[in-house]
Amino acid sequence: MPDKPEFWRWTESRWTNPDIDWKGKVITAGVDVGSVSSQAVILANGKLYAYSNMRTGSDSPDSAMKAINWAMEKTGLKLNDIAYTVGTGYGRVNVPFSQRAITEIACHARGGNFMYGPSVRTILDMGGQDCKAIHCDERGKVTNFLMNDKCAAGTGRGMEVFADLLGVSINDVGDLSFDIDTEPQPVSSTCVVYAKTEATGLLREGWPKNKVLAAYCSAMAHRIMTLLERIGIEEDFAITGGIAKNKGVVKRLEKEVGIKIMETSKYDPQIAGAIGGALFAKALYDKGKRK
Amino acid sequence: MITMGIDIGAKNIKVVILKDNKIISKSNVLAGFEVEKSAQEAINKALKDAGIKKEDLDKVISTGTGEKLAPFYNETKSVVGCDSLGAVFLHPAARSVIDVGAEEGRGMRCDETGRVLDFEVNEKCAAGAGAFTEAMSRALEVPLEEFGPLSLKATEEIPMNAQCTVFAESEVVTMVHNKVSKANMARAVHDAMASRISSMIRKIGFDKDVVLIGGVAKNVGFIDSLNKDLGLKVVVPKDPEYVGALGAALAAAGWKGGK
Amino acid sequence: MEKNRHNYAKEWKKKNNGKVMGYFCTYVPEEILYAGGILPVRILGSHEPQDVTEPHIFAMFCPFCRDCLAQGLKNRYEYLDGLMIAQSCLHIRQAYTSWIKHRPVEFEKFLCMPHKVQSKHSYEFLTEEYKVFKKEVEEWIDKKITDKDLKNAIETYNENRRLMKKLYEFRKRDNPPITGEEVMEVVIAMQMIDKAEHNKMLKDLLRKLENYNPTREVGSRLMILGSEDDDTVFMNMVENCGATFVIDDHCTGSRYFWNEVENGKDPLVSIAARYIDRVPCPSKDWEERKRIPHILKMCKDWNVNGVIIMQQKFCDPHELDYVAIDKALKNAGIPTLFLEFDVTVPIGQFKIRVEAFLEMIGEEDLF
Amino acid sequence: MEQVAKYPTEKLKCWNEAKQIRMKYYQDYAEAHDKGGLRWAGGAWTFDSIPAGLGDDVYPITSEPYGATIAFDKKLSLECMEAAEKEGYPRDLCSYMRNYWGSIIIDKYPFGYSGQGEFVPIFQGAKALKFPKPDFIWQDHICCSHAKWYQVVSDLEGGIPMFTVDNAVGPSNELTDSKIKFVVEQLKDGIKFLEKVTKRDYNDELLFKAIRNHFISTSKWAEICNLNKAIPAPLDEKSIYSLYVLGTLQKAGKQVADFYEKTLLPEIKDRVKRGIAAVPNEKFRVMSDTQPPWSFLSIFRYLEKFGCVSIGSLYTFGLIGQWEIKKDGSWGAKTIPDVEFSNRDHALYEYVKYELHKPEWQHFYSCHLKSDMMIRIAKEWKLNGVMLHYNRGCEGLTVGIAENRLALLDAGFPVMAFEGNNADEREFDEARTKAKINAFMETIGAK
Repeated sequence: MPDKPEFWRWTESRWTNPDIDWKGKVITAGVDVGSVSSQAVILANGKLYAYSNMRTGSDSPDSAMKAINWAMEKTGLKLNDIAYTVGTGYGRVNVPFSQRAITEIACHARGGNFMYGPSVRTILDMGGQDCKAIHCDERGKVTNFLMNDKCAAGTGRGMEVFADLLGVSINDVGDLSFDIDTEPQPVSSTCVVYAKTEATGLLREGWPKNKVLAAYCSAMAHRIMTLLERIGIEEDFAITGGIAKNKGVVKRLEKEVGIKIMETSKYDPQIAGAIGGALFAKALYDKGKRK
Repeated sequence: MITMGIDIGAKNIKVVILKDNKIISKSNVLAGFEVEKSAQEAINKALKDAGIKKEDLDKVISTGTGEKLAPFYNETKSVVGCDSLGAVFLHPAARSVIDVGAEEGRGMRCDETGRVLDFEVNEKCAAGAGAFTEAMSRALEVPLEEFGPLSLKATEEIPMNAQCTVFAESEVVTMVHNKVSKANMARAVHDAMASRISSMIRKIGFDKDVVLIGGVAKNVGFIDSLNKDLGLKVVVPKDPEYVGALGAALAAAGWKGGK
Repeated sequence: MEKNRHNYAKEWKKKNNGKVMGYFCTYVPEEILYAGGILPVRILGSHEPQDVTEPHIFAMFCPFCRDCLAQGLKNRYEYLDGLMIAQSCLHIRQAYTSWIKHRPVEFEKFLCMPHKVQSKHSYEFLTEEYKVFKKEVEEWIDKKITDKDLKNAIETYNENRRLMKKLYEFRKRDNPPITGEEVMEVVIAMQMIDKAEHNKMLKDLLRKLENYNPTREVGSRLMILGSEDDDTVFMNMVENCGATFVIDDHCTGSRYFWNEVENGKDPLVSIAARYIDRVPCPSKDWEERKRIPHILKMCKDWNVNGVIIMQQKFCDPHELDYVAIDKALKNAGIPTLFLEFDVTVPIGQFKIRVEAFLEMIGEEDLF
Repeated sequence: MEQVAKYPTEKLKCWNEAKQIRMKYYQDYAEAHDKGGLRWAGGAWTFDSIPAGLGDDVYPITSEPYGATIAFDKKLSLECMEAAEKEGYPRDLCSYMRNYWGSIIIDKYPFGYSGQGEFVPIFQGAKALKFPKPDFIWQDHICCSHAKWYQVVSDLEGGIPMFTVDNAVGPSNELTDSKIKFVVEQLKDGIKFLEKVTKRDYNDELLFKAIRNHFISTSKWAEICNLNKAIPAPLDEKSIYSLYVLGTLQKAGKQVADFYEKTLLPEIKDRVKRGIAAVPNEKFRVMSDTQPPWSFLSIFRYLEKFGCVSIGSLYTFGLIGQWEIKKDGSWGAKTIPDVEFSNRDHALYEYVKYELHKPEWQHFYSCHLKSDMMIRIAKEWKLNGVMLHYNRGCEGLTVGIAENRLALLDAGFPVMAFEGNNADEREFDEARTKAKINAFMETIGAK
């Protein structure tokens, strides 16, 4: 069989802020090693200087190194120029060069606050493995949080598997899911495996691909909505993590929840955790918790 | 007498043509989403290899989750019925048959004529047995064909939740971040799946000569874990994924055990 | 101790050539068995995934009852002479009914413990059930169980309970001398060995802890409550994230020994009263939810910062109380974390939720 | 493949009457306060003769049939379940409960008045009434969620006076006076509770009448099911569901007792006499177990394509019906105690002693007792196989089902287990179940 194109592989990205020169400034970093993706963010005096967003390999310490090196690429920065680093995400304890590990819940709240502004009160982060609904105050401190129950795990990874199954690149899932005539009923939202078996059944009955995509995205949106409702949604409401790039889910969620979802900021929403980590690193550095 | 069996599974379509109970041609085509088209393609290929035309077929039986989508057939027969018939034909001492495909796992107890005495399909929570290994091999960045053999090099058995594939996935992710060796992780994945399948077959009881068929039967890692779990050596016929279609063709020929 | 529970029981049998009674659920009146020279041993799971119970218990029943049955089917308890259960929830009784059919024992008993412990008629009813039960045990061991035997057994058990409550008092200190994990191991051991021996060990432990000040960081003071939970691995993980379990409401914890048997004229009547008035399991906690004031009082007395609610998947009685308990704790200003677990605990997932919870309730200011 | 019709068949004459009794029941409950009456809530197994002593204008609503009614309306059911889950009640709890609680939370009763003022279900065009709050709760407790079900109802409604009777006193083959007394004493406390809460004087005459209705409903229903031993079976299980439900609504009600004794029983006897079949091409007889997936009763019609009829189950026979072993060793309807009640205590004693023999209460103590009863039904009703519904939605009836399967297999009956949920349609896979039925039909030779 020909080497099957990997539809589940999403585009990796990096960025450097052209109008900041890091020399002479306090450099802090946050590295988020997630179950599916890893990000590294570098701040200069607390300002966003550079970031990278790539796939997590099967070896988390090595993924952390790759992420930070890719972020530092062509900036002239070296590892020991970084004054303080915070690790977060599933692999937060395996970030070899970090001084502190903080959970991605705290980091996404702080990162979301930075990316969307102090008015944000509810942040939804859907990573590869878990789905997190977080309440925070105007400084981005977590006041309450809720994570998906057991049967709803694997939502992010589920989307990848589904895109691969349908032979649709994950980046286009959002747009394609709206290229339909009528909005279909969502497939069962009990668990990811059900949703997939049911969706393949629909294909077998001759549903066009886009319509099945729509049914799957609306099932995801519906599941997220039940999680958000349990904790309650205070405005303003923002989404971080990979799912923020999937219009198919975000637009449908906005309709079901009936609350405006803040426009994705100019930064890649997947780096919210790493930004939070880097900001905490700055705060810890200022508090004299030197390396 | 020339008969044909067509097995339309979740991922693949398999066709077998028999002439006086001898296999004269086989074909295997990806189901894709236009199932009728792929089924026709599989049939044409098998007819061409057998050097015969559609009219020469005396009887056709269709089976599998998409049995009704076969372009033409005389009758349909349940997957468990076909699996048992095919397994007993290939291995007369077979009394239990385990079929692990991409989506479902099935267990059957049968008699020497291949008639099904009792059967069980895997519990809903354990769906996607085959697809689970695929997702895990990708997560661990190991090509699917090497995933099985890799599991044999494991140094340690790590217990993993066998109840639900999604929960098992999240446990694999935890192992990745606890720096568990790839071989041990592969082993944990295969053990979890084997334990789910053996838990299902235990429900209906199994007797000596257990035959393992279906797409996942070619995975040596899974076979090893299953053997350990059941405490016996399962028999894996050549081309295990064709046994369902073979059974259908045998049923069309009215075969009831013996040669 | 918990690991070699089976060797202990086998040695005990050799030494005392007495009988060992396996039991499920802590509503079993151990005093009556102990008075007959029988060693009561609570049957717990092994926390390993297993695939032997599928033909016996439908997988939608709680992981704990299936894990327990698996121990029987895997012949890890073949030294048991008797097996019994006191009527409580639907789930665990299936471990009993399947076990006695496929691994029969000399003596088996389904004791009809009433559910409506809040009715005054349950005392007389349970006493009658005990009378029948005592006669059956006497026939089995073919030895009379006198009132004196019962009174001695009651005294041994009450002493054990008093010592354990003293141990729990130590945990009120700002720097508790013992972690939640260690206490859980003490209680699990207590449910598996001869109470007289356990009393001796407890006295030594209390002397050692009297003025012991551990150097480990106490961190947030937590309470743990919810379904049956004897998973010390989870307790260890939490107590290494900057927290300490100072109190619990588990049947593998305080609920097991919290009430003493009052001494009265007829020992059976006093034992019955103890099991009716004890801190109830949710399956018996109605019409009024008496556990809620009990939990709130514990939170105050042990100065708790947060509560972790452990929920076994498919465990209905606790799921039915969860919302009310969670609301009561929130109204009392105590934050809670709800965790659903299975036979194997996914340490990775739980570590994130626990750490985030501790970050939330911790004072550290990162802003 | 078309099946040739072997037996004559005809529609049940009393079908519409059964439907009307059910509709009037839900209407009476909703309109209770308009007529100055009282309404109360409890389970289908509750001792419903007791509240009947408060007067003729006291209307019950029973939890399980109400849960099933909501489950029948898929859209409303989903809305109710999600409302309950949003409050934090986990989704693996019994599905009847989640439907019931949800209906309170979203304050919707699945019935209302149509344009012409007719009292009909909302899926027939009526606007949903608000959920009529009961004046008191009168519940029983044998399954470990029963009493707690109504603790939550009381929480959701801001507190309702509640009394629950613990009837889990052990199997009927170990009955002692102390066990009966424990239940009777609770009933006596219960009557005092009812008098205090409703400020009504208790009327023993009404109680005696209600208990007698209870004896008739439960014994006559068993007699009706007993007639299904005939070949061809006069009733198929899909119709039985709509007839047995009346017993779960108000077995102590006169209208139910009369319907079973004077209308349904004679008609079924007549059908047997004339050899009228429920399924014209009946060739294979099976039974099911536990509640069916209510929103997918079509699977029973699907059986008929193979000439296969489900003649009932221990669930439809023994949840309400009372049975005893007759002289010839076979099962038959329980003899109604012909005794004049001298006083309240005597009546309660007879009532409890009779009710504790309910078949569906025995398996709570040992699943092996249920296995024996199921094997008896399989033999005496001459069955070819058993279809076990592994019902995720109700633990009380599914407890021990795996052991029942082993026992039935040992007794030589082919068994098909299919997974589902009685009132949570999200957890039922119709395609997979039909594929299983196909294979099962092959196994019992019906294909």
